[in-house]
Amino acid sequence: MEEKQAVPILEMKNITKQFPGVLANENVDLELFHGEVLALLGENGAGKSTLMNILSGLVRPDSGDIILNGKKVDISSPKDAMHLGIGMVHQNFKLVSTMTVAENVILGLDNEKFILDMKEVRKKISGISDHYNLKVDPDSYIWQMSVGEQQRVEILKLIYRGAEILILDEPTAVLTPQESNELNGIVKKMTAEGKSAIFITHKMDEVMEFSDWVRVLQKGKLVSVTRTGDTNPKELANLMVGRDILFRVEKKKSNPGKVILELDKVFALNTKGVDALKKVTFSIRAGEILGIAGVAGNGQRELTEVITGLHKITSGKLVVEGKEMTNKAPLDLIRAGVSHIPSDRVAMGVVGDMSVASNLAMKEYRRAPLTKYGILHPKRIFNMAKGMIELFMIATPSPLTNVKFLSGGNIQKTILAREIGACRGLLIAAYPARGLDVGATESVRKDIIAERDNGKAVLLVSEDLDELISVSDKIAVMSEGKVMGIVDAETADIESLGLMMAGVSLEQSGEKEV
Amino acid sequence: MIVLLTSILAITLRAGTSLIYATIGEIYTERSGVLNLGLEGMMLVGAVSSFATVYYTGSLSLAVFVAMLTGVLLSSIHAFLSITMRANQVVSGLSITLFGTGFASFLGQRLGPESNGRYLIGLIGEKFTPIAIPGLSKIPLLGALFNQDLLTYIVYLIIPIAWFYMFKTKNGLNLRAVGENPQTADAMGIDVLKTRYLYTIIGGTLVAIGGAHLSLAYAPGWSENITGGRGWIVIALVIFSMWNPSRAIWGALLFGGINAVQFRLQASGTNIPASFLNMLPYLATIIALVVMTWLENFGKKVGAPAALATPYMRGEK
Amino acid sequence: DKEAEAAGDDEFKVAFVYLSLPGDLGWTYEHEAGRQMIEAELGDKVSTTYIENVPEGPDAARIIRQYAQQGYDMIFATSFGYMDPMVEIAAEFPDVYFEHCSGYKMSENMATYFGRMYQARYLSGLVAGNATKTNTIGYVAAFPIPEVLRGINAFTIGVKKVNPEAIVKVVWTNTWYDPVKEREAAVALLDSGVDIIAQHQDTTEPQKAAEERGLLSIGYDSDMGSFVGDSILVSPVWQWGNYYIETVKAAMNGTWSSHSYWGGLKEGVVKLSDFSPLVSEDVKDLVAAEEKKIVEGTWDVFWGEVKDQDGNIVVAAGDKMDDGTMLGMGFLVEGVIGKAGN
Amino acid sequence: MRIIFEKRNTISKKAILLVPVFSFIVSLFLIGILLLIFKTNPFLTYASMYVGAFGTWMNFTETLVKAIPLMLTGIGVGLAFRLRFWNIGAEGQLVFGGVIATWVALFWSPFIPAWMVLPLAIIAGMIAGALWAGIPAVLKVSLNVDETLVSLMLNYVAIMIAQGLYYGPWRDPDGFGFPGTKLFPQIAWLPRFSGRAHYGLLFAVLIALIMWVILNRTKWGFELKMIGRNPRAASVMGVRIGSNIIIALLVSGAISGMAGVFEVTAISHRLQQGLSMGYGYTAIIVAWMAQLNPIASLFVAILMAGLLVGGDQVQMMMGLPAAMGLVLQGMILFPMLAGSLFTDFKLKVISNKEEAGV
Ligand SMILES: Nc1ncnc2c1ncn2[C@@H]1O[C@H](COP(=O)(O)OP(=O)(O)OP(=O)(O)O)[C@@H](O)[C@H]1O
Ligand SMILES: Nc1ncnc2c1ncn2[C@@H]1O[C@H](COP(=O)(O)OP(=O)(O)OP(=O)(O)O)[C@@H](O)[C@H]1O
Ligand SMILES: [Mg+2]
Ligand SMILES: [Mg+2]
Repeated sequence: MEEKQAVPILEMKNITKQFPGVLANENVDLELFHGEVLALLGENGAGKSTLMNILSGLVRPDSGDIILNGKKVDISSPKDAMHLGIGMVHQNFKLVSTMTVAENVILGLDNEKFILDMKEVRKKISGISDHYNLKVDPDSYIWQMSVGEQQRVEILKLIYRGAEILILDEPTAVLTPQESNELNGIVKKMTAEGKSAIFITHKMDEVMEFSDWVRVLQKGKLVSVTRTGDTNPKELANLMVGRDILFRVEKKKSNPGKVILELDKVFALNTKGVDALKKVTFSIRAGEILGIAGVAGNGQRELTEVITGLHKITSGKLVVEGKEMTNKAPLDLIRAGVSHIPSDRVAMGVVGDMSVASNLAMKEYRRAPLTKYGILHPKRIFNMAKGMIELFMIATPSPLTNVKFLSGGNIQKTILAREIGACRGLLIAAYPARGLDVGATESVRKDIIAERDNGKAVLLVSEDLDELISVSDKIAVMSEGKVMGIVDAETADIESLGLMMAGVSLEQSGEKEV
Repeated sequence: MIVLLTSILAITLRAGTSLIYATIGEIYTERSGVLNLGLEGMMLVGAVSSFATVYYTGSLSLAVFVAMLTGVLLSSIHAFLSITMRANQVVSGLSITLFGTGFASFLGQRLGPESNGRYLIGLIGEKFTPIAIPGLSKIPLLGALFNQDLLTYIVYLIIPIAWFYMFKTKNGLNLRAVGENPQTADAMGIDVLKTRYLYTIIGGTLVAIGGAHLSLAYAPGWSENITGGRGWIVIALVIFSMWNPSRAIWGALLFGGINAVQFRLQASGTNIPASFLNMLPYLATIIALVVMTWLENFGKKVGAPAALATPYMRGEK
Repeated sequence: DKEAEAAGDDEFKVAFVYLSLPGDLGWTYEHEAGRQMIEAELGDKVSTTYIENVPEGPDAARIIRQYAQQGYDMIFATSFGYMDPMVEIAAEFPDVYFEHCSGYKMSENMATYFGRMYQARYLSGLVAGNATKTNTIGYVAAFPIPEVLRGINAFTIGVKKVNPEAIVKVVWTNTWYDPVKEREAAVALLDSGVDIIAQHQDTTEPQKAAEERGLLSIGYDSDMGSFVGDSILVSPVWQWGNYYIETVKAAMNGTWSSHSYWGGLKEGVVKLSDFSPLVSEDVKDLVAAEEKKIVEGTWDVFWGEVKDQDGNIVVAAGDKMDDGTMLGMGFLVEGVIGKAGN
Repeated sequence: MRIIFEKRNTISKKAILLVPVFSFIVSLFLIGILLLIFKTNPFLTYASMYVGAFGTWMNFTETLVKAIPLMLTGIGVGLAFRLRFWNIGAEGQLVFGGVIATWVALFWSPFIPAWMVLPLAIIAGMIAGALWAGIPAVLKVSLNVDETLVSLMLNYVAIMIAQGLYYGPWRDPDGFGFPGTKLFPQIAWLPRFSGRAHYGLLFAVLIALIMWVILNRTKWGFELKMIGRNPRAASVMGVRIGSNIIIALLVSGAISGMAGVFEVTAISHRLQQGLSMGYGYTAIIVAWMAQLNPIASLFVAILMAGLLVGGDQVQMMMGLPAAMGLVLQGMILFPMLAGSLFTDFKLKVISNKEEAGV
């Protein structure tokens, strides 16, 4: 052990990278040792991805050296990185959705035969799949796969390419706890075989459980290097954000009012034409948060989309504040006071090429005072946006900056600010803290609870059971499109929730119906 | 009836050859994410330069080579503007068409012999003539396939090769990835810009051969505007082919075939007004596309390469 | 020779507006040949210029006006579509002589001129009627306008004169100029059993298509035989030089007056090209005899009896079709397969 | 040493002005070389182009005549492009607009009050253009049929319908069988204010202003922006995508149709050859060079028209072949296109030393 640490296989020295207006990395050092896992932490926008992109050849540093196995190397393209045995799973997957798994795996490889031997490729993929227990069908198309499966393809790509150093940029942000565990098992196995990994995450328990070393970045600078064993989540969070973080948000007892949302035996098909929701029945009252637990792909997406008018109900009834809203258009539901924090924030939640101010107005623009007689008042929009930016502490150079330039956390805050602002009865929040740093996560959770306290009904979809238990008042568990049962969040325990997520019914799970 | 069909097929194939070359060329270009609307100009320059070459040298192979060279040159301009300079590809392509149309006409005048008051127009040079393949060319109907000129025979080869290359080889895979998702392609070590340059230029080369087929084989000689808007039809045929080289032939056959049929209807003394018959190829193409899309929508994804006409730069948000 | 601006003021300045390039194979080329004859004949006394590729549409007016503004004394506009713009501009520039080819509107300072191409077409019909073996002749035609219909009819009358069994099949391309389309139309005709192709288009593609099948054709506009070969038996051609020289001279002398000129074989505005060696002496003699009748005015093509496609008598035996009717011809004669409308 | 493009932090106002000017100078320089090769004086050529297009009021009115249809179609296609709807059918929409305006002018005018003829012709032409753009829009929205192909093919169909009519049933009975309809009655003539420059200009300017206001200051414009930039997010936000695309395309087609109305009612006063002049294609250049801004389209259209008119001058004054006009247009556009990069990016030279971190 001690020997390995003497000579890091990879060193980054004095890395500096300036983006127009932002110093993303400032004299950052990094060391990675053989067979170990290094966790890289930092707030959203701290420069973690930038540092790793430098290593993988996507970004060129302004200055600094990279030393691999004692030799200085020049990484000027992803290809160079690949040849040096460095492979990265990017925060935004690098997959071609219209291609199959096998095609994605061999993409860009020089040493494949000119005429592709897909049989051979499939065989190799199966070999890797078996070895690491990575279940994927080499012939399915990426666009047909869940994010978890896509993540597996990304890992498979790295292994196939013979990467010795694995970089994983927030790999678990979109995974279910089970999938995360699986992934971490795979990483463990790989490091045991002598590979090394750098691993970016915002989840403290993962850091504690899977890493050997931790480095923390703050605003582009390295602020801490420790062995994992010598630190704790609280300390790390503090290092990142510069203040103490509450991992469990505090909330008052709920005070439910009248019924806001009612689903009555709702059925819906998924895009492949199979029942995605089966006889879903529940209701949410004002001042109450109902959490939806479940493994992704069990109907959560269809559920949120049915309630927001984006997806068709094949039978059953949807009632909002006493009015039947079955299969009404999204606009009708917005008018009925339904707000929506969608699961894919960049694709569904914002228009990246429009300003923060515009994005903040995307619900309220229909109404006075922002619009009168169809005429928009940009000044009012700007002022309203300024207020919201302050209130929700959205970090943006200006209200007129395009949203796409914001970090993930700030994009999420923008959505939250808009949806909370427009919410008049019901808030649908799907994975609202996904990919956010601990600080941002905390504030998002607080905001949601504040809404509840304001008398709104909230539907919270999450894969993070801790989050569900700490934020929700009640938890409904979904499996294969069915609600397996609804339990009180305070008395719920993770184990029995897990059982229900696996399809075991409420009675059998030992939980109590509420 | 068979005789008639055979002759329709024969003329359709001959007329279609230049369309198929250009369609496959543009499919390759678009598959890499570059939209080139300069086809009309590039075909014209290919046509005039190849005819001038054959007129002065008598060498058909040299003529085709020169046409390819012009294709390389013009598509390089488009590649430079749209890939390196990230210019709007629609405008860049239209500019190539303006420039190429003018330049071809200009060459037609400057390259002609002084003695011919009409410059290059009206002159006769070597041409690709149909070569009947003994035996095969006698088969009813399909015999039409085997009484064609050399460039048409070559295009028979190019269709499967282009398909095979695109879908069965490493380079084809990389090409498709670049047009579909350049960010991913880049991260996977594919040189996006180089790939785009390469296939824009290869595409341009094929387009220029399409032009050369007009002036060397189909309507031998140079006439102003010999393409008569076929560069635009190709844009439509690429869509019709759903960006698949193996389908390029169907669009060309449909479009060319209906044209051949409408003239034959006229020759038979039909009562349908000629202006309506002239309209048929365009209407039929629309209807065929509607039907095709309707059928395909039930199957897998259809559509243009996702990154078509979008410039790429590493690390851009 | 486009040095108009360098020319002195005493020179008589003449401008031509062309629809296509002067190097095309037919229509514009022959006007350009006429312009060059002016230069050759009148030498230093005139300077001429031309502009090519002027589309029929809004641009024509601008260009004609610019010539007038630049001090051109006489402007020839050589396509039908320039008529309305020229009328408009002629009114603005009373001191400029305007000459419009192939239209029907005139004014004080705007004349119209055209040629009786139908006479030459008739003669070429005699040749074709004699040469056909299948008794079916194909005719690739641009648009169904009187000029084209007149040509088809005259040609057919010629064909039927020597070969009453023969028919003429017409295919409309709806374009004056599209080499590929013209070829396809010709091939369609050839496939339908015609063995001679005649045409009213601006390229030689129909002729080439016939030659490639080892079949014969009749040219148009220019002496197409010199481009394609002996398979073109003969071409009715335009010859504007004399008219242009006379008109310019008249304007220079001050004797010009507005007119509507419609010259034919007699005036030499239209004629037949040299025959291909494939045409027999007998046929040449017949053509010469018919030409003589027309030139002498003892007979003309549309003198009765003329029947339309449905067998109705359009011109009774002994009657002559007047120029007005001829100019607005809207029917096809007996023996033509095809539609006169669009 | 490496030279890279670096995205500008903010789009520099100076660059927006200087880059086109500089690109234009580069164009003139390149063309100058070409002209010298053909022994033509470049300065005289430029001067004659300038004079021909803008030199006198009369010439300028002719440039306007060409600019008006370009303005309208440029605004029209620009609106469609904002929605990423690749409408290359402005040509057909213009032609069909002209056809239907002709129908009103010729066949309705005897039965309606004189003052109503022009407004009705304009409205009918706009509806026609809208219809022509609506076909690809509806096919796209309902069946996901590629709009590029449909709109392109419909150009040919419209042109042939027009031809079929003025060669066929609408042919002027007193026109000696020549193609073209009867002259419109005077009440259907859109007045001209100078030379042939007509009041269509007012409409174009008005529409540019209205479109600008719609795009930037109205609820609907805001929705169009959302759809154009992220349709999925727009639908989450309650914006109806399909119907909005159809409505926007109807508007887009109506504006192009209006261009056709003016071409027949103000310029030719009849339907005849020459209505389809390729304006619909040039409009695409206009729209993009104006960055889809309707007001900028007005000015770009004038410049483009000036270039077209100036191109003819090269022939008339300098004795160069007509083809040279097209070559010049291409060569002016190339450097302008290349230059567009520098408004968003700047060149950065990185020396080896710097890279080594010294
Ligand atoms: N392509 C780019 N262009 C300009 N600036 C950039 C770019 N990418 C990143 N930056 C800047 O670099 C800083 C660091 O960004 P980076 O992506 O490395 O953050 P991060 O630590 O990965 O954040 P997160 O936790 O949200 O993933 C950002 O604040 C941003 O301002
Ligand atoms: N082109 C750019 N110009 C300026 N700033 C940029 C640019 N691209 C990114 N940034 C900055 O980068 C920071 C983070 O960028 P990055 O893409 O890493 O965000 P992120 O948090 O990782 O987003 P996500 O997790 O949603 O992908 C932001 O603060 C943003 O200001
Ligand atoms: Mg990151
Ligand atoms: Mg991030």
